[in-house]
Amino acid sequence: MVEKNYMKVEFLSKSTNESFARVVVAAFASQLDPTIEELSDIKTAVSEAVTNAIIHGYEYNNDGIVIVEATIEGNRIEIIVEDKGKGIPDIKKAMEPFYTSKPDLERSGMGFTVMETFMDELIVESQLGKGTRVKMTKVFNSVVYKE
Amino acid sequence: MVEKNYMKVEFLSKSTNESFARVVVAAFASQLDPTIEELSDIKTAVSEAVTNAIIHGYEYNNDGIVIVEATIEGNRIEIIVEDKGKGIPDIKKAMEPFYTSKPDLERSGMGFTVMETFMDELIVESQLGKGTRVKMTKVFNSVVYKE
Amino acid sequence: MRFSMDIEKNYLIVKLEGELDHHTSEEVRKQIDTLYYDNNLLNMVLDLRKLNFMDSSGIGLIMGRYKNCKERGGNIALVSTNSTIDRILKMSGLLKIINVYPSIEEAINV
Amino acid sequence: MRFSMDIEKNYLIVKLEGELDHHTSEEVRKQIDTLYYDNNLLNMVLDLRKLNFMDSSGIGLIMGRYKNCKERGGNIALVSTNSTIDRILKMSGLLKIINVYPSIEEAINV
Ligand SMILES: Nc1ncnc2c1ncn2[C@@H]1O[C@H](COP(=O)(O)OP(=O)(O)O)[C@@H](O)[C@H]1O
Ligand SMILES: Nc1ncnc2c1ncn2[C@@H]1O[C@H](COP(=O)(O)OP(=O)(O)O)[C@@H](O)[C@H]1O
Repeated sequence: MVEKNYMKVEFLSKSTNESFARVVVAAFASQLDPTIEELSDIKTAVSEAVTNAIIHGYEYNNDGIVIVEATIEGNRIEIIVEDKGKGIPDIKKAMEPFYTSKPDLERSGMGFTVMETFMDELIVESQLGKGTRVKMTKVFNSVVYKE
Repeated sequence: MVEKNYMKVEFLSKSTNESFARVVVAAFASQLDPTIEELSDIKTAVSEAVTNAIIHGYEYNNDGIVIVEATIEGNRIEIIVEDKGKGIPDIKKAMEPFYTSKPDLERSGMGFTVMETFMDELIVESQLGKGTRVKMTKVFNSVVYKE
Repeated sequence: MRFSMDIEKNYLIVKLEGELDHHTSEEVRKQIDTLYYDNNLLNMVLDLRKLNFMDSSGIGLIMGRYKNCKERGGNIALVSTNSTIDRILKMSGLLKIINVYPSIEEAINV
Repeated sequence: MRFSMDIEKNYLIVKLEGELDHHTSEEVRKQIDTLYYDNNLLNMVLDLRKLNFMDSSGIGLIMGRYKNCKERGGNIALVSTNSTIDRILKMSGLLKIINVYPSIEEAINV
Protein backbone atom coordinates (compact mmCIF):
# COMPACT_ATOMS: atom_id res chain seq x y z
CA MET A 1 0.00 0.00 0.00
CA VAL A 2 1.53 3.28 -1.15
CA GLU A 3 0.69 6.06 1.29
CA LYS A 4 2.04 9.04 -0.55
CA ASN A 5 3.93 9.29 -3.75
CA TYR A 6 4.70 11.98 -6.29
CA MET A 7 6.10 12.20 -9.78
CA LYS A 8 6.43 14.80 -12.48
CA VAL A 9 7.31 14.14 -16.08
CA GLU A 10 8.10 16.62 -18.84
CA PHE A 11 8.39 15.81 -22.51
CA LEU A 12 8.40 17.39 -25.95
CA SER A 13 5.03 18.16 -27.55
CA LYS A 14 5.33 15.37 -30.11
CA SER A 15 2.38 13.13 -30.79
CA THR A 16 4.53 10.01 -30.25
CA ASN A 17 4.66 11.08 -26.61
CA GLU A 18 0.90 10.67 -26.13
CA SER A 19 1.32 6.94 -25.58
CA PHE A 20 4.45 7.56 -23.52
CA ALA A 21 2.44 9.79 -21.15
CA ARG A 22 -0.21 7.10 -20.77
CA VAL A 23 2.37 4.45 -19.90
CA VAL A 24 4.04 6.72 -17.35
CA VAL A 25 0.83 7.62 -15.56
CA ALA A 26 -0.44 4.03 -15.67
CA ALA A 27 2.85 2.71 -14.24
CA PHE A 28 2.69 5.26 -11.45
CA ALA A 29 -1.00 4.71 -10.68
CA SER A 30 -0.65 0.94 -10.72
CA GLN A 31 1.18 1.15 -7.38
CA LEU A 32 -2.33 1.62 -5.99
CA ASP A 33 -3.49 -1.65 -7.52
CA PRO A 34 -6.53 -0.15 -9.27
CA THR A 35 -8.98 -2.19 -11.33
CA ILE A 36 -8.42 -2.45 -15.08
CA GLU A 37 -11.36 -0.11 -15.61
CA GLU A 38 -10.02 2.53 -13.21
CA LEU A 39 -6.63 2.37 -14.89
CA SER A 40 -8.23 2.68 -18.31
CA ASP A 41 -10.21 5.76 -17.16
CA ILE A 42 -7.02 7.48 -16.08
CA LYS A 43 -5.14 6.59 -19.23
CA THR A 44 -7.97 7.95 -21.36
CA ALA A 45 -8.25 11.22 -19.41
CA VAL A 46 -4.47 11.75 -19.55
CA SER A 47 -4.45 11.00 -23.25
CA GLU A 48 -7.11 13.69 -23.85
CA ALA A 49 -5.30 16.36 -21.83
CA VAL A 50 -1.87 15.61 -23.32
CA THR A 51 -3.27 15.52 -26.86
CA ASN A 52 -4.92 18.92 -26.25
CA ALA A 53 -1.63 20.38 -25.05
CA ILE A 54 0.09 19.14 -28.21
CA ILE A 55 -2.48 20.07 -30.83
CA HIS A 56 -4.24 23.07 -29.26
CA GLY A 57 -1.72 24.45 -26.77
CA TYR A 58 1.33 24.17 -29.01
CA GLU A 59 -0.54 23.81 -32.31
CA TYR A 60 1.63 20.95 -33.56
CA ASN A 61 4.87 22.75 -32.73
CA ASN A 62 7.19 19.95 -31.57
CA ASP A 63 9.37 22.16 -29.37
CA GLY A 64 6.86 22.78 -26.60
CA ILE A 65 7.13 21.11 -23.21
CA VAL A 66 4.19 19.21 -21.77
CA ILE A 67 4.27 18.63 -18.02
CA VAL A 68 2.37 15.86 -16.27
CA GLU A 69 2.36 15.64 -12.49
CA ALA A 70 0.76 12.92 -10.41
CA THR A 71 0.30 12.69 -6.67
CA ILE A 72 -1.00 9.66 -4.85
CA GLU A 73 -2.43 10.14 -1.38
CA GLY A 74 -4.24 7.22 0.16
CA ASN A 75 -6.64 5.94 -2.47
CA ARG A 76 -6.76 9.23 -4.38
CA ILE A 77 -4.74 10.26 -7.39
CA GLU A 78 -4.38 13.84 -8.58
CA ILE A 79 -3.08 14.43 -12.09
CA ILE A 80 -2.06 17.80 -13.53
CA VAL A 81 -1.38 18.28 -17.24
CA GLU A 82 0.17 21.61 -18.14
CA ASP A 83 1.39 23.41 -21.22
CA LYS A 84 2.96 26.83 -21.80
CA GLY A 85 1.07 27.24 -25.06
CA LYS A 86 -1.51 29.60 -26.45
CA GLY A 87 -4.18 29.25 -23.78
CA ILE A 88 -7.96 28.96 -24.02
CA PRO A 89 -9.93 32.16 -24.75
CA ASP A 90 -13.25 30.90 -23.32
CA ILE A 91 -12.95 27.93 -20.94
CA LYS A 92 -16.70 27.55 -20.46
CA LYS A 93 -17.30 27.26 -24.17
CA ALA A 94 -14.25 24.98 -24.61
CA MET A 95 -15.70 22.56 -22.08
CA GLU A 96 -19.06 22.22 -23.83
CA PRO A 97 -19.55 18.77 -25.35
CA PHE A 98 -18.81 18.74 -29.10
CA TYR A 99 -17.24 22.18 -29.13
CA THR A 100 -13.95 22.15 -30.99
CA SER A 101 -11.89 24.92 -32.54
CA LYS A 102 -10.40 22.41 -34.98
CA PRO A 103 -13.27 20.57 -36.71
CA ASP A 104 -11.17 20.45 -39.90
CA LEU A 105 -8.75 18.15 -38.06
CA GLU A 106 -11.58 15.79 -37.18
CA ARG A 107 -11.48 16.65 -33.51
CA SER A 108 -14.70 15.52 -31.91
CA GLY A 109 -14.90 18.20 -29.23
CA MET A 110 -15.32 15.39 -26.67
CA GLY A 111 -11.96 15.73 -24.88
CA PHE A 112 -13.10 17.66 -21.83
CA THR A 113 -16.29 15.62 -21.63
CA VAL A 114 -14.23 12.42 -21.50
CA MET A 115 -12.02 13.86 -18.75
CA GLU A 116 -15.07 14.91 -16.74
CA THR A 117 -16.79 11.56 -17.14
CA PHE A 118 -13.79 9.35 -16.41
CA MET A 119 -12.39 11.35 -13.50
CA ASP A 120 -14.08 12.51 -10.29
CA GLU A 121 -13.01 16.13 -10.49
CA LEU A 122 -11.77 18.40 -13.29
CA ILE A 123 -10.46 21.94 -12.95
CA VAL A 124 -9.24 23.85 -16.01
CA GLU A 125 -7.17 27.01 -15.68
CA SER A 126 -5.84 28.92 -18.65
CA GLN A 127 -4.28 32.24 -19.56
CA LEU A 128 -4.13 33.47 -23.12
CA GLY A 129 -0.56 33.36 -24.40
CA LYS A 130 0.64 31.75 -21.17
CA GLY A 131 -0.74 28.24 -21.20
CA THR A 132 -3.24 25.80 -19.77
CA ARG A 133 -3.36 23.67 -16.65
CA VAL A 134 -5.80 20.80 -16.27
CA LYS A 135 -6.14 19.27 -12.82
CA MET A 136 -8.02 16.00 -12.48
CA THR A 137 -8.57 13.77 -9.48
CA LYS A 138 -9.93 10.30 -9.07
CA VAL A 139 -10.66 8.16 -6.03
CA PHE A 140 -10.01 4.47 -6.51
CA ASN A 141 -12.96 2.82 -4.85
CA SER A 142 -11.30 -0.54 -5.36
CA VAL A 143 -8.48 0.49 -3.05
CA VAL A 144 -9.13 0.16 0.64
CA TYR A 145 -7.00 2.73 2.38
CA LYS A 146 -6.11 2.38 6.02
CA GLU A 147 -4.96 5.60 7.71
CA MET B 1 11.72 6.63 -36.71
CA VAL B 2 12.08 9.13 -33.87
CA GLU B 3 14.65 11.79 -34.75
CA LYS B 4 14.88 13.73 -31.54
CA ASN B 5 12.94 13.37 -28.36
CA TYR B 6 13.37 14.46 -24.77
CA MET B 7 11.80 13.68 -21.43
CA LYS B 8 12.52 14.38 -17.80
CA VAL B 9 10.89 12.66 -14.85
CA GLU B 10 11.15 13.50 -11.17
CA PHE B 11 9.91 11.33 -8.33
CA LEU B 12 10.25 10.77 -4.61
CA SER B 13 13.21 8.73 -3.37
CA LYS B 14 11.07 5.73 -2.43
CA SER B 15 12.21 2.26 -3.36
CA THR B 16 8.83 1.51 -4.99
CA ASN B 17 9.85 4.07 -7.61
CA GLU B 18 12.82 2.00 -8.79
CA SER B 19 10.56 -0.11 -10.98
CA PHE B 20 8.60 3.00 -11.99
CA ALA B 21 11.82 4.60 -13.27
CA ARG B 22 12.63 1.48 -15.30
CA VAL B 23 9.19 1.44 -16.92
CA VAL B 24 9.41 5.14 -17.80
CA VAL B 25 12.83 4.90 -19.42
CA ALA B 26 11.93 1.68 -21.21
CA ALA B 27 8.71 3.21 -22.58
CA PHE B 28 10.64 6.23 -23.80
CA ALA B 29 13.51 4.23 -25.31
CA SER B 30 11.20 1.78 -27.01
CA GLN B 31 10.30 4.50 -29.53
CA LEU B 32 13.68 3.60 -31.04
CA ASP B 33 12.64 -0.03 -31.44
CA PRO B 34 15.70 -1.45 -29.67
CA THR B 35 16.32 -5.17 -29.24
CA ILE B 36 15.16 -6.84 -26.04
CA GLU B 37 18.76 -7.04 -24.92
CA GLU B 38 19.44 -3.35 -25.52
CA LEU B 39 16.28 -2.44 -23.63
CA SER B 40 17.27 -4.71 -20.77
CA ASP B 41 20.74 -3.09 -20.61
CA ILE B 42 19.18 0.34 -20.24
CA LYS B 43 16.68 -0.78 -17.64
CA THR B 44 19.43 -2.37 -15.57
CA ALA B 45 21.72 0.68 -15.76
CA VAL B 46 18.85 3.02 -14.80
CA SER B 47 17.88 0.73 -11.95
CA GLU B 48 21.43 0.89 -10.57
CA ALA B 49 21.66 4.67 -10.78
CA VAL B 50 18.20 5.28 -9.30
CA THR B 51 18.80 2.78 -6.49
CA ASN B 52 22.06 4.54 -5.67
CA ALA B 53 20.30 7.90 -5.49
CA ILE B 54 17.74 6.44 -3.08
CA ILE B 55 19.99 4.45 -0.77
CA HIS B 56 23.29 6.34 -0.97
CA GLY B 57 22.32 9.86 -2.07
CA TYR B 58 19.30 10.23 0.20
CA GLU B 59 20.17 7.39 2.59
CA TYR B 60 16.64 5.98 2.63
CA ASN B 61 15.04 9.37 3.28
CA ASN B 62 11.79 9.23 1.29
CA ASP B 63 11.49 12.98 0.77
CA GLY B 64 14.33 13.38 -1.70
CA ILE B 65 13.71 14.00 -5.39
CA VAL B 66 15.35 11.78 -7.99
CA ILE B 67 15.54 13.22 -11.50
CA VAL B 68 15.89 11.11 -14.63
CA GLU B 69 16.33 12.75 -18.01
CA ALA B 70 16.52 11.01 -21.35
CA THR B 71 17.34 12.39 -24.77
CA ILE B 72 17.07 10.45 -27.99
CA GLU B 73 19.03 11.68 -30.97
CA GLY B 74 19.20 9.44 -33.99
CA ASN B 75 20.09 5.98 -32.69
CA ARG B 76 21.69 7.28 -29.49
CA ILE B 77 20.11 7.64 -26.07
CA GLU B 78 21.55 9.75 -23.28
CA ILE B 79 20.27 9.20 -19.77
CA ILE B 80 21.00 11.39 -16.76
CA VAL B 81 20.15 10.32 -13.22
CA GLU B 82 20.52 13.03 -10.61
CA ASP B 83 20.00 13.47 -6.89
CA LYS B 84 20.46 16.40 -4.51
CA GLY B 85 21.75 14.11 -1.79
CA LYS B 86 24.97 13.71 0.15
CA GLY B 87 27.38 13.30 -2.75
CA ILE B 88 30.33 10.95 -3.25
CA PRO B 89 33.58 11.78 -1.40
CA ASP B 90 35.86 9.81 -3.75
CA ILE B 91 34.38 9.04 -7.16
CA LYS B 92 37.36 6.98 -8.35
CA LYS B 93 37.12 4.69 -5.35
CA ALA B 94 33.33 4.53 -5.60
CA MET B 95 33.60 3.28 -9.17
CA GLU B 96 35.94 0.40 -8.35
CA PRO B 97 34.26 -2.98 -8.77
CA PHE B 98 33.08 -4.40 -5.42
CA TYR B 99 33.62 -1.18 -3.51
CA THR B 100 30.58 -0.32 -1.40
CA SER B 101 30.14 1.96 1.57
CA LYS B 102 27.19 -0.15 2.73
CA PRO B 103 28.34 -3.80 2.91
CA ASP B 104 26.06 -4.30 5.93
CA LEU B 105 23.08 -3.70 3.62
CA GLU B 106 24.29 -6.45 1.28
CA ARG B 107 25.22 -4.02 -1.45
CA SER B 108 27.50 -5.78 -3.89
CA GLY B 109 29.53 -2.74 -4.95
CA MET B 110 28.74 -3.67 -8.56
CA GLY B 111 26.39 -0.79 -9.43
CA PHE B 112 28.84 1.39 -11.34
CA THR B 113 30.42 -1.65 -12.97
CA VAL B 114 27.01 -2.69 -14.29
CA MET B 115 26.36 0.81 -15.65
CA GLU B 116 29.75 0.87 -17.35
CA THR B 117 29.32 -2.57 -18.86
CA PHE B 118 25.76 -2.16 -20.10
CA MET B 119 26.12 1.37 -21.44
CA ASP B 120 28.64 2.81 -23.92
CA GLU B 121 29.65 5.81 -21.85
CA LEU B 122 29.43 6.71 -18.17
CA ILE B 123 30.29 10.04 -16.57
CA VAL B 124 29.86 10.55 -12.84
CA GLU B 125 29.87 14.01 -11.29
CA SER B 126 29.37 14.64 -7.60
CA GLN B 127 29.72 17.34 -4.98
CA LEU B 128 29.72 16.57 -1.28
CA GLY B 129 26.52 17.80 0.32
CA LYS B 130 25.14 18.87 -3.06
CA GLY B 131 24.40 15.67 -4.91
CA THR B 132 25.35 13.33 -7.72
CA ARG B 133 24.77 13.28 -11.45
CA VAL B 134 25.32 10.16 -13.52
CA LYS B 135 25.30 10.55 -17.28
CA MET B 136 25.14 7.44 -19.44
CA THR B 137 24.85 7.05 -23.18
CA LYS B 138 24.17 4.09 -25.39
CA VAL B 139 24.08 3.65 -29.14
CA PHE B 140 21.48 1.21 -30.39
CA ASN B 141 23.29 -0.73 -33.07
CA SER B 142 20.02 -2.40 -33.97
CA VAL B 143 18.60 0.93 -35.05
CA VAL B 144 19.48 2.12 -38.50
CA TYR B 145 19.33 5.88 -38.47
CA LYS B 146 18.93 7.86 -41.66
CA GLU B 147 19.93 11.53 -41.43
CA MET C 1 -1.16 0.42 -33.58
CA ARG C 2 -1.57 -2.09 -36.37
CA PHE C 3 -4.40 -2.32 -38.83
CA SER C 4 -5.40 -4.26 -41.91
CA MET C 5 -7.92 -3.53 -44.61
CA ASP C 6 -9.97 -5.77 -46.90
CA ILE C 7 -12.40 -5.01 -49.66
CA GLU C 8 -15.52 -7.13 -49.93
CA LYS C 9 -18.03 -6.14 -52.65
CA ASN C 10 -18.60 -2.42 -52.01
CA TYR C 11 -17.45 -2.66 -48.39
CA LEU C 12 -14.17 -1.48 -46.93
CA ILE C 13 -13.44 -3.59 -43.86
CA VAL C 14 -10.88 -2.12 -41.47
CA LYS C 15 -9.53 -4.13 -38.56
CA LEU C 16 -7.85 -1.99 -35.92
CA GLU C 17 -5.44 -3.38 -33.35
CA GLY C 18 -3.70 -1.79 -30.38
CA GLU C 19 -4.06 1.84 -29.33
CA LEU C 20 -6.09 4.38 -31.28
CA ASP C 21 -5.14 7.90 -30.21
CA HIS C 22 -4.45 11.18 -31.99
CA HIS C 23 -1.01 10.04 -33.10
CA THR C 24 -2.08 6.72 -34.58
CA SER C 25 -5.43 7.89 -35.96
CA GLU C 26 -3.79 10.30 -38.42
CA GLU C 27 -2.05 7.49 -40.28
CA VAL C 28 -5.10 5.23 -40.16
CA ARG C 29 -7.33 7.96 -41.55
CA LYS C 30 -5.09 8.63 -44.54
CA GLN C 31 -4.91 5.00 -45.52
CA ILE C 32 -8.62 4.35 -45.07
CA ASP C 33 -9.56 7.35 -47.19
CA THR C 34 -7.12 6.45 -49.93
CA LEU C 35 -8.44 2.91 -50.27
CA TYR C 36 -12.08 3.98 -49.93
CA TYR C 37 -11.98 6.63 -52.65
CA ASP C 38 -9.50 4.94 -54.99
CA ASN C 39 -11.74 1.88 -55.16
CA ASN C 40 -14.95 3.82 -55.34
CA LEU C 41 -16.42 2.00 -52.37
CA LEU C 42 -19.71 2.71 -50.67
CA ASN C 43 -19.84 1.16 -47.22
CA MET C 44 -17.41 0.69 -44.37
CA VAL C 45 -17.02 -1.60 -41.37
CA LEU C 46 -14.61 -0.65 -38.57
CA ASP C 47 -13.68 -3.63 -36.45
CA LEU C 48 -12.67 -2.32 -33.00
CA ARG C 49 -12.51 -5.69 -31.22
CA LYS C 50 -8.72 -5.78 -30.98
CA LEU C 51 -8.33 -2.21 -29.78
CA ASN C 52 -7.13 -2.04 -26.21
CA PHE C 53 -7.22 1.74 -26.07
CA MET C 54 -9.25 4.49 -27.71
CA ASP C 55 -9.71 8.12 -26.75
CA SER C 56 -11.81 10.87 -28.34
CA SER C 57 -9.48 10.99 -31.34
CA GLY C 58 -11.01 7.63 -32.25
CA ILE C 59 -14.45 9.22 -32.00
CA GLY C 60 -13.28 11.91 -34.40
CA LEU C 61 -11.97 9.27 -36.79
CA ILE C 62 -15.26 7.36 -36.77
CA MET C 63 -17.35 10.54 -37.19
CA GLY C 64 -15.23 11.63 -40.13
CA ARG C 65 -15.62 8.28 -41.90
CA TYR C 66 -19.35 8.35 -41.12
CA LYS C 67 -19.64 11.68 -42.92
CA ASN C 68 -17.67 10.43 -45.92
CA CYS C 69 -19.87 7.34 -46.27
CA LYS C 70 -23.09 9.35 -45.90
CA GLU C 71 -21.91 11.80 -48.55
CA ARG C 72 -21.72 8.93 -51.05
CA GLY C 73 -25.01 7.43 -49.93
CA GLY C 74 -23.21 4.58 -48.16
CA ASN C 75 -23.29 3.29 -44.64
CA ILE C 76 -20.84 2.65 -41.81
CA ALA C 77 -21.01 0.01 -39.10
CA LEU C 78 -18.84 -0.83 -36.09
CA VAL C 79 -17.84 -4.17 -34.67
CA SER C 80 -17.11 -4.12 -30.96
CA THR C 81 -17.28 -6.51 -28.03
CA ASN C 82 -15.05 -4.56 -25.67
CA SER C 83 -16.68 -2.80 -22.72
CA THR C 84 -14.01 -0.10 -22.40
CA ILE C 85 -14.43 0.89 -26.03
CA ASP C 86 -18.22 0.67 -25.73
CA ARG C 87 -18.22 3.17 -22.86
CA ILE C 88 -16.53 5.88 -24.88
CA LEU C 89 -18.70 5.12 -27.93
CA LYS C 90 -21.81 5.50 -25.82
CA MET C 91 -20.60 8.74 -24.25
CA SER C 92 -19.96 10.24 -27.68
CA GLY C 93 -23.53 9.81 -28.85
CA LEU C 94 -22.24 7.93 -31.90
CA LEU C 95 -24.41 4.93 -31.09
CA LYS C 96 -27.50 6.96 -31.96
CA ILE C 97 -26.42 7.14 -35.59
CA ILE C 98 -24.11 4.15 -36.08
CA ASN C 99 -24.90 0.52 -35.36
CA VAL C 100 -22.57 -1.79 -33.48
CA TYR C 101 -22.42 -5.54 -34.21
CA PRO C 102 -20.64 -8.40 -32.50
CA SER C 103 -19.04 -9.69 -35.74
CA ILE C 104 -18.09 -8.52 -39.22
CA GLU C 105 -20.55 -10.97 -40.83
CA GLU C 106 -23.45 -9.50 -38.91
CA ALA C 107 -22.31 -5.96 -39.73
CA ILE C 108 -22.34 -6.75 -43.44
CA ASN C 109 -25.47 -8.88 -43.65
CA VAL C 110 -27.90 -6.21 -42.57
CA MET D 1 7.91 -9.80 -7.57
CA ARG D 2 6.48 -13.09 -6.41
CA PHE D 3 8.33 -15.96 -4.83
CA SER D 4 7.66 -19.32 -3.24
CA MET D 5 9.74 -21.46 -0.94
CA ASP D 6 9.89 -25.20 -0.34
CA ILE D 7 11.90 -27.32 2.04
CA GLU D 8 13.31 -30.60 0.78
CA LYS D 9 15.52 -32.53 3.23
CA ASN D 10 18.09 -29.96 4.34
CA TYR D 11 17.54 -27.77 1.29
CA LEU D 12 15.67 -24.50 1.08
CA ILE D 13 14.39 -24.11 -2.47
CA VAL D 14 13.42 -20.56 -3.43
CA LYS D 15 11.64 -19.83 -6.71
CA LEU D 16 11.80 -16.18 -7.71
CA GLU D 17 9.44 -14.62 -10.22
CA GLY D 18 9.28 -11.14 -11.76
CA GLU D 19 11.71 -8.33 -11.00
CA LEU D 20 14.47 -8.59 -8.42
CA ASP D 21 15.73 -5.12 -7.52
CA HIS D 22 16.67 -3.32 -4.31
CA HIS D 23 13.01 -2.81 -3.36
CA THR D 24 11.91 -6.39 -3.84
CA SER D 25 15.11 -8.05 -2.59
CA GLU D 26 14.67 -6.67 0.93
CA GLU D 27 11.45 -8.58 1.47
CA VAL D 28 12.77 -11.74 -0.19
CA ARG D 29 15.89 -11.70 1.98
CA LYS D 30 13.95 -11.46 5.23
CA GLN D 31 11.68 -14.35 4.36
CA ILE D 32 14.49 -16.58 3.09
CA ASP D 33 16.57 -16.02 6.22
CA THR D 34 13.64 -16.66 8.55
CA LEU D 35 12.79 -19.99 6.95
CA TYR D 36 16.44 -21.03 6.60
CA TYR D 37 17.37 -20.43 10.23
CA ASP D 38 14.06 -21.39 11.85
CA ASN D 39 14.24 -24.80 10.17
CA ASN D 40 17.92 -25.27 10.76
CA LEU D 41 18.61 -25.88 7.08
CA LEU D 42 21.97 -26.38 5.46
CA ASN D 43 21.75 -25.84 1.71
CA MET D 44 19.92 -23.50 -0.60
CA VAL D 45 18.80 -23.46 -4.23
CA LEU D 46 17.74 -20.16 -5.81
CA ASP D 47 15.67 -20.71 -8.94
CA LEU D 48 16.06 -17.62 -11.15
CA ARG D 49 14.37 -19.00 -14.26
CA LYS D 50 11.22 -16.92 -13.92
CA LEU D 51 12.99 -13.65 -13.20
CA ASN D 52 12.62 -11.18 -16.03
CA PHE D 53 14.77 -8.53 -14.37
CA MET D 54 17.67 -8.51 -11.94
CA ASP D 55 20.15 -5.77 -11.10
CA SER D 56 23.15 -5.74 -8.74
CA SER D 57 20.82 -5.85 -5.72
CA GLY D 58 20.15 -9.44 -6.78
CA ILE D 59 23.90 -10.08 -6.78
CA GLY D 60 24.02 -8.72 -3.23
CA LEU D 61 21.16 -10.99 -2.23
CA ILE D 62 22.87 -14.08 -3.66
CA MET D 63 26.24 -13.19 -2.12
CA GLY D 64 24.62 -12.70 1.29
CA ARG D 65 22.87 -16.09 1.15
CA TYR D 66 26.13 -17.68 -0.05
CA LYS D 67 27.90 -16.39 3.05
CA ASN D 68 25.13 -17.64 5.35
CA CYS D 69 25.26 -21.13 3.84
CA LYS D 70 29.06 -21.29 3.97
CA GLU D 71 29.01 -20.22 7.63
CA ARG D 72 26.94 -23.30 8.44
CA GLY D 73 29.01 -25.57 6.24
CA GLY D 74 26.26 -25.73 3.63
CA ASN D 75 26.13 -24.97 -0.05
CA ILE D 76 24.20 -22.76 -2.41
CA ALA D 77 23.32 -23.38 -6.04
CA LEU D 78 21.51 -21.36 -8.70
CA VAL D 79 19.09 -22.47 -11.38
CA SER D 80 19.07 -20.26 -14.46
CA THR D 81 18.36 -20.61 -18.16
CA ASN D 82 17.92 -16.92 -18.92
CA SER D 83 20.67 -15.17 -20.88
CA THR D 84 19.95 -11.69 -19.45
CA ILE D 85 20.28 -12.97 -15.90
CA ASP D 86 23.35 -15.01 -16.85
CA ARG D 87 25.14 -11.92 -18.14
CA ILE D 88 24.90 -10.09 -14.83
CA LEU D 89 25.82 -13.24 -12.89
CA LYS D 90 28.92 -13.64 -15.02
CA MET D 91 29.90 -9.98 -14.64
CA SER D 92 29.66 -10.24 -10.86
CA GLY D 93 32.22 -13.03 -10.61
CA LEU D 94 29.67 -15.09 -8.66
CA LEU D 95 29.99 -17.95 -11.14
CA LYS D 96 33.51 -18.62 -9.89
CA ILE D 97 32.17 -19.66 -6.51
CA ILE D 98 28.58 -20.72 -7.15
CA ASN D 99 27.36 -23.31 -9.64
CA VAL D 100 24.47 -22.78 -12.01
CA TYR D 101 22.22 -25.64 -13.15
CA PRO D 102 19.44 -25.86 -15.71
CA SER D 103 16.95 -27.44 -13.27
CA ILE D 104 16.27 -27.80 -9.55
CA GLU D 105 16.74 -31.59 -9.70
CA GLU D 106 20.24 -31.21 -11.12
CA ALA D 107 21.08 -28.52 -8.55
CA ILE D 108 20.14 -30.88 -5.72
CA ASN D 109 21.54 -34.14 -7.02
CA VAL D 110 25.15 -33.07 -7.05
N1 LIG E 1 -4.30 22.82 -23.80
C1 LIG E 1 -5.11 23.61 -24.58
N2 LIG E 1 -4.62 24.76 -25.10
C2 LIG E 1 -5.39 25.55 -25.86
N3 LIG E 1 -6.68 25.27 -26.18
C3 LIG E 1 -7.23 24.14 -25.69
C4 LIG E 1 -6.46 23.24 -24.86
N4 LIG E 1 -7.27 22.21 -24.51
C5 LIG E 1 -8.45 22.45 -25.09
N5 LIG E 1 -8.45 23.60 -25.80
C6 LIG E 1 -9.58 24.21 -26.56
O1 LIG E 1 -10.78 23.59 -26.10
C7 LIG E 1 -11.47 22.98 -27.18
C8 LIG E 1 -12.24 21.78 -26.71
O2 LIG E 1 -11.34 20.75 -26.27
P1 LIG E 1 -11.79 19.23 -26.26
O3 LIG E 1 -13.07 19.11 -25.51
O4 LIG E 1 -10.66 18.42 -25.77
O5 LIG E 1 -12.10 18.90 -27.78
P2 LIG E 1 -11.12 18.69 -29.03
O6 LIG E 1 -9.72 18.41 -28.55
O7 LIG E 1 -11.70 17.52 -29.73
O8 LIG E 1 -11.18 19.96 -29.83
C9 LIG E 1 -10.41 22.70 -28.21
O9 LIG E 1 -10.93 22.60 -29.50
C10 LIG E 1 -9.50 23.92 -28.05
O10 LIG E 1 -10.00 25.03 -28.73
N1 LIG F 1 24.04 8.76 -5.81
C1 LIG F 1 25.00 8.50 -4.90
N2 LIG F 1 25.15 9.32 -3.82
C2 LIG F 1 26.10 9.07 -2.90
N3 LIG F 1 26.97 8.04 -2.96
C3 LIG F 1 26.88 7.20 -4.01
C4 LIG F 1 25.90 7.39 -5.02
N4 LIG F 1 26.06 6.42 -5.94
C5 LIG F 1 27.09 5.66 -5.52
N5 LIG F 1 27.60 6.12 -4.35
C6 LIG F 1 28.74 5.57 -3.60
O1 LIG F 1 29.47 4.73 -4.47
C7 LIG F 1 29.57 3.41 -3.92
C8 LIG F 1 29.61 2.37 -5.03
O2 LIG F 1 28.39 2.37 -5.75
P1 LIG F 1 27.95 1.08 -6.54
O3 LIG F 1 29.05 0.66 -7.45
O4 LIG F 1 26.65 1.36 -7.19
O5 LIG F 1 27.79 -0.04 -5.44
P2 LIG F 1 26.68 -0.27 -4.30
O6 LIG F 1 25.45 0.52 -4.62
O7 LIG F 1 26.44 -1.73 -4.34
O8 LIG F 1 27.29 0.19 -3.02
C9 LIG F 1 28.39 3.30 -3.00
O9 LIG F 1 28.56 2.31 -2.02
C10 LIG F 1 28.31 4.71 -2.42
O10 LIG F 1 29.22 4.88 -1.38
